[in-house]
Amino acid sequence: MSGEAAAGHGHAAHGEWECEPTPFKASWPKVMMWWFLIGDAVLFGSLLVAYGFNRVAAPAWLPQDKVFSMNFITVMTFTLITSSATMATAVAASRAGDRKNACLFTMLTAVGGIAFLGMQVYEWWHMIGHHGARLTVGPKLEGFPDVPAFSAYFFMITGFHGSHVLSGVFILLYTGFNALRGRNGPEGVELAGLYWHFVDLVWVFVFGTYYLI
Amino acid sequence: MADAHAHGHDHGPDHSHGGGHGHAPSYRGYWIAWFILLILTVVMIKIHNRNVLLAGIGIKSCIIGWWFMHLKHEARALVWTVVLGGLGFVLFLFYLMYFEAAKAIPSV
Amino acid sequence: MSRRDRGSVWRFLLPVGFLAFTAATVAAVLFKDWMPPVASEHGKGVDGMITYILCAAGLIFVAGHLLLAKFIFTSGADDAPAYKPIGNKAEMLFTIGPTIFILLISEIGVLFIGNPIWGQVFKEDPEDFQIEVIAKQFEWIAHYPGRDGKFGPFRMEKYDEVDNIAALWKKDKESRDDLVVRGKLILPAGKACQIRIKSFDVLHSFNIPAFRTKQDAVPGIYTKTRFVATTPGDYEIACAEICGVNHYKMKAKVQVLPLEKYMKWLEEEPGFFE
Amino acid sequence: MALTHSHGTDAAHGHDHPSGFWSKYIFSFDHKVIGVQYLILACIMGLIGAGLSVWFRTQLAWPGKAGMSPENYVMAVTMHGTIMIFFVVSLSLSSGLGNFCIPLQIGARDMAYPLLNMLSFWTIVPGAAIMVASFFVEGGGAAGGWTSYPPLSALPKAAPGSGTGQTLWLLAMAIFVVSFTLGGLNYVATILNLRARGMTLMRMPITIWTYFISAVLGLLSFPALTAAAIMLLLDRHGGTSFFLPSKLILSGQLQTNTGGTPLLFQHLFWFLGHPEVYILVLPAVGIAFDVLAANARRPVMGYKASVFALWAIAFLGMIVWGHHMFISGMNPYLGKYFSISTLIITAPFALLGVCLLGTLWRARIRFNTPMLFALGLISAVGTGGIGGLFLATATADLHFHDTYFVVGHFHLMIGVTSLMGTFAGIYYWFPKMFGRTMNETLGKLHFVGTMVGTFVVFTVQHFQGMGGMTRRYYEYVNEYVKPAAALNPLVTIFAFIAFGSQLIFLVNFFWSMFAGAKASKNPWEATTLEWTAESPAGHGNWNEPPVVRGDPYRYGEGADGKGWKLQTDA
Repeated sequence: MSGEAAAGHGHAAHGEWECEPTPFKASWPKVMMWWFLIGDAVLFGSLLVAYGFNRVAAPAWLPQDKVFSMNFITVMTFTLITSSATMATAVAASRAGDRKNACLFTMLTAVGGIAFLGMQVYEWWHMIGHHGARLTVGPKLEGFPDVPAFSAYFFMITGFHGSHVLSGVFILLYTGFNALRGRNGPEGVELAGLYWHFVDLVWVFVFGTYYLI
Repeated sequence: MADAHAHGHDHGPDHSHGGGHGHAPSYRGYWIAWFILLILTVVMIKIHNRNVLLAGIGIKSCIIGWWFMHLKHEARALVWTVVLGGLGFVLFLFYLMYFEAAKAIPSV
Repeated sequence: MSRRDRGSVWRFLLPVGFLAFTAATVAAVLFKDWMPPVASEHGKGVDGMITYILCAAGLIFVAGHLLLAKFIFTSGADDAPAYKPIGNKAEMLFTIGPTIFILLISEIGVLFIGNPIWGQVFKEDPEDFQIEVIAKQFEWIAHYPGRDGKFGPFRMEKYDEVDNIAALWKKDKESRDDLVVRGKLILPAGKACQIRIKSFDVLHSFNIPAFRTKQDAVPGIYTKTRFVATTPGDYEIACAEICGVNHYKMKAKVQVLPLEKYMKWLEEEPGFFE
Repeated sequence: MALTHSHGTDAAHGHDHPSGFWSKYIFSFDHKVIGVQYLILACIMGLIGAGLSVWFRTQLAWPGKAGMSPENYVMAVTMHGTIMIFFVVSLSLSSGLGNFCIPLQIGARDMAYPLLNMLSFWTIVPGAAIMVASFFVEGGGAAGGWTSYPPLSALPKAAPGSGTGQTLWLLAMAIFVVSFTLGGLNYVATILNLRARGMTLMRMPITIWTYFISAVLGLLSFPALTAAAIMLLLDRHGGTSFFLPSKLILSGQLQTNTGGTPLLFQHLFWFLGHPEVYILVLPAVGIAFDVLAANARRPVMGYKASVFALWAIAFLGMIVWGHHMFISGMNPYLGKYFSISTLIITAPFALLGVCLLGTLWRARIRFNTPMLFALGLISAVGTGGIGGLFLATATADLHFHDTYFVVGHFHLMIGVTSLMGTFAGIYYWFPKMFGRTMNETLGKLHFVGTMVGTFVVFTVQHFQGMGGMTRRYYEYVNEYVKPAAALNPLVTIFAFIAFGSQLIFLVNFFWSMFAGAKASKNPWEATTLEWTAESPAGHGNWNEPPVVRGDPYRYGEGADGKGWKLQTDA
């Protein structure tokens, strides 16, 4: 895939094509990944800022703990945090040259991601089926007004986050498989890890700002 | 990176300075961080205080960024880029828009 | 590749061109008053601010082009001796000097001339006349609170293109004496007016060029602007924010009456539901 | 996906010496070919975008004579703005010349990730196609202005182009953002990591600094537009109300939306929109620095100061977006803040301008076409920048907002300045692209036409704006504006001149590609790294890796009396 880079900067040309040290002290894939994550952070940031703006301006908002089961959300958060820890372990194992553990923990992370996705599907089903929420209709709650923005932001933000989790799971499966075969070095696992931690990081913000505040 | 050398996975551009990263962190550190994150999550859920929540978000994101994403081991330039670029401008955007949202006079 | 450019025609043509452009621009500013005649109190301040920037910016503009022309005209030909460094001090003076100068003049302008006038435009004073302007595709509607001094609330469900253009409702007692004027805004001279702007559909912009007043009409919220019209006479509102196909036709008359005449008009005009 | 594995072990060396037509010119990994592809795409889009402007300029000068309805008019101004900003200036300057000269100027074989580079070009092609296709759907292309503020752009019934046309517009913009982000990632990684030995950061030509900074700005600001576009699409097709307030009445019908606010979109849009201005302007200024130094035969004045100024502009550019919204209903206190902070930008910008100007001090100027464009750029950036002083002051903006003053100002900045920089760059690097030079006579004709045409058009528009002439008007029916609108025929005639001279450029560009005079390795006797490669440079740029031994602008210090030294010379 990125073999073409090798033509210029990889194994083939190593030694004859020296580069200046970079201020980030990281290889170009990692630099690229970081900048991608920064951009993605601004994207999620913008969505959350939009949510914050509407929330501050809105005359009414629904109590989240009445709409969602807080224990369930906590379990979701636990799952994602745990998967982040397994991912960090996978990166460390891969660095130590422990292919088997690298693969194992990457796969565990992917399982965590799938579990999280499953819970999110349940969450959506609960919102749609139980509360009657739609993109344009807020969840129905005794004694509270209809707040369409509540469900619009819910579906948009969690949906967008969920799509990141989904793509993350695919990346993890691919990376874990390659790690076992020794096809990618520790950096491949590390980059997948960066992406996964970022997804977790975003969830911290979503969890804190959407579900709790 | 240091390990990358040892295992022959060097890739031209960065190998000349990869050595500064020190040892691969032990697994245990990650699971301690994991435990702290769990505790913080529980604290955030139990205490319905806006300031506690914001502090919780801040600490949690720092732990994830600092330990899990290895910002601890990265160059300072990268850390500042992430903090300023990924977080600073967004917070600033919200900060200014907060006044806007709080002051607008709804007309219907 | 045109290595020997000693006698290049561009050495004369470019400076002449730049100087001609500068001279024409300066002349255009000096010999013609481009701004529409000003007819509001803060408008004079706005014009003052613009004049201040014109002078300051004009100075930079002229100086920059003179230097540019001079540098081009006096640049040595290719076989002149090679470049000798100018010296750090001279370079510093040449670069930092103008930078600080421009920063100072622009910040002084905005802090001491601009912002006080900006404050006037958004001042809130209960003594002011309260007038509401409604924007919709593609017309302006003036809404006066009537004798009770209170605007009737909007009942958007009651809106009707023909009978109830302002979406008021006669059962509301505040609405009963409200005045609604389509396509015309009647204002008193010499008295501050607080304009509350409301849009029914998309963004519009309440723009009276003669008053140097401009404020978007944003659906969902009220926006506000304030001015004191100084001279009785007829002016125009033009929409300044694209609002659809007939954006260009979205205009209305502004009639500034002497204070007594205005009060008389307010007294005599029947309310919307009367 | 591809990002996850860092260095391929499946090295596909097949493309190293591409032989077939398809792999060499169409799906090439070579940054130089991709750069030229971008330029050609920008030429095509430029013809469409500028053609639209000629059409509506005719309408403005002689109302009713251009065969244009008001519906056509709002569509034409909208699409002209969008196409010109995103598909002409961005593509030619940022993507086209950027791709071409970044690896060459820093001494890299190619971009960090050539496959991604190719993908980002082939992503933008369908984007451009969709943008053009939107003219032909029912209701025509988008008609809400290039800013496409909701509710006008969110409610299909609000304007004729707000139906399918607006959807396609959003789609094309989303594709553009994806492509531009991929390109920006490549730029940043390449410039940070692949500089040749000795090419320290402070030895990079200013062009590279400006490309780096504009890529960073793009990566930080475009996501805000993406977010706004996602929400706007949901508003249009999902029935949500992110930007739509309660109880709107449109053509007599009460709308069902509740709870949003259009101001949110404006904030998100301008959070991108203002940095976007610098994304377009800064690389042009950077190229002008290179061209000026090479043809004035002296180092640029204040290299370090310029780099500092560029960073200051970038940082400040991220926090001043609200000066586009002074009268949008924004909190008046924010108006004061944005005024003060925007005017701080005058300082680094003045520093940059003075450094440009100072580069001519004690110069030995060669008046070739790229140099003429660079000199024109100095005037354009100064004249346009001064208009910015008026618009950045909230008080003066009360009069100037959404008038032709704004139009004149931003055309001078992101139209004339960036295109002058682009042309300077194209004439300057053409020998490196094709091994041939462009025709000088046609080039100078092009310069005179562009210079006279654009300067008259946009300077006069400043005065029309002072007269209160509002933007995006199909016809000027108001009384107060008659004196200002009387100048419209003059403006239009000079717009024709400006447009006509671009046709000269197109002829010159494509003709010289095949029939221009052969060029040597370093025809301008310039010092930066790209001139050590062959003309045209082959795939991989150099056979031996270049080693940089000095500053980028080593003029006037040559030991052997020739007065200049390559960056690789000891």
